[in-house]
Amino acid sequence: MTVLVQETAFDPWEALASYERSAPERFAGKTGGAAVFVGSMRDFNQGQTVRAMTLEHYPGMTVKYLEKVEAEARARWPLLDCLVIHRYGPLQPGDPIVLVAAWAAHRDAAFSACRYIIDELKTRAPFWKQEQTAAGRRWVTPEGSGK
Amino acid sequence: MTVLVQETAFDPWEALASYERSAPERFAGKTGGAAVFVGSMRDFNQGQTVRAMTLEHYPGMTVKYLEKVEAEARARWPLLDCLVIHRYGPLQPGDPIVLVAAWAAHRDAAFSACRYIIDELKTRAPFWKQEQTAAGRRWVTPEGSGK
Amino acid sequence: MPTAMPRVTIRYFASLRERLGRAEEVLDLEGIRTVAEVWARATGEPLPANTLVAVNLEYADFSQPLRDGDEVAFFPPVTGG
Amino acid sequence: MPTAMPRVTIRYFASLRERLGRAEEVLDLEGIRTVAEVWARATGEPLPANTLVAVNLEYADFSQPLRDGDEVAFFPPVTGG
Repeated sequence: MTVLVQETAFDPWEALASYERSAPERFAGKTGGAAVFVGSMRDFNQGQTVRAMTLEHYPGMTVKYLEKVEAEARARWPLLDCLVIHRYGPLQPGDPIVLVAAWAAHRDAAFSACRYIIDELKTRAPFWKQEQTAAGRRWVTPEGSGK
Repeated sequence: MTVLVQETAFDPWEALASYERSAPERFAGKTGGAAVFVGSMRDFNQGQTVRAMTLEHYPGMTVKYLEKVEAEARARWPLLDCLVIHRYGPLQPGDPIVLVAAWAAHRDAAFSACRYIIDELKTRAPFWKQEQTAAGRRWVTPEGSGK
Repeated sequence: MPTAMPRVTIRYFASLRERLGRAEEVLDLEGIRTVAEVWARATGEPLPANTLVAVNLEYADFSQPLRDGDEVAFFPPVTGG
Repeated sequence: MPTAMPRVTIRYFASLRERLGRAEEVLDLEGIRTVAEVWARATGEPLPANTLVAVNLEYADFSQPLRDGDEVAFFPPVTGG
């Protein structure tokens, strides 16, 4: 169970491959299903072209909050493992922002846990997006960045 | 939108990376979310150790059926792309069996489409698992292989 | 010159294929019309519960009428994924 | 010797930080006790709708009483992920 909040860019598929390789005994033969969500930066939002983005966060609280959500997911569904990665700082269009992965013996647990973690993260984890458009900088509001 | 039904083993994360690389203009900047499910072969099922598995399918109908499900998903949710890969033939514990990926501008569409495709695949796509255990070969029943 | 007898190809999969001991056969449609009648004539057995059928690679009903050249497939509940 | 005045550290994030023009300050708890009172004393402003608050890195209510050394953070609705 790993939570990473980092300024460094990451490749989601390489991160998943390397996480599975790091502890093959946790996965091989036991995992019936892995559910993954990758959220990336779009070059448009609320009808405007977005050139760049800065993600502010509350250092200390973000990791603590994501670990709490992950523990809640583990309590609700039988999971083999979870991985959560979230960027902060400057981002370019196309950059992966967040990765949530849940491994389980059965697919329903993997799917439900992955969805639970990303939904809680989106509505409660202390991150704030500021977009750079032709009209200047603007803070993203939950209505526009949500589903 | 790609459906592959193949005997060859595949690495799901490498398949996703290479699929995204193959058509970067479809993804970069437009994708807000990618939802992925990877189903793998477990080394146990219904209380017994499983040594190996053979996946029988109905050639011709499997691809046709999966393309129909993918078209239904595209009609129901605004998707940028989908990728479905399914193995058949002999499998070893730990082998990925199925990959379903859905890319969309928004996470709800990606998640819902991914879940819809794997659920329809599990309940209607003409594949049949036969397991090899210490007690011999047995056909898997939907109750045991389901969720 | 008499016209050729209409025929269908029948395919069986997985446990059904193993139990019947054959994967494929060709059946004359003489005096029969529907999927259910094809099953009865070809196997002489009652239909196992939950058996699924596809005609020309698409799911079908047992009441579906068949035509010359159709491919009818019978199989148990699926377990892929 | 008088005991030191109990104090809290206040942090502001994102649009709230920009609007108030500061990221962090320290406030004496003299005559005030709750999160809501800290906001009022520190900013002199009405609370913007939907403002969230965390005490010591955990979500809290505006009625929560504070103690010496607590860290109180005010921020707008989150937009991560």
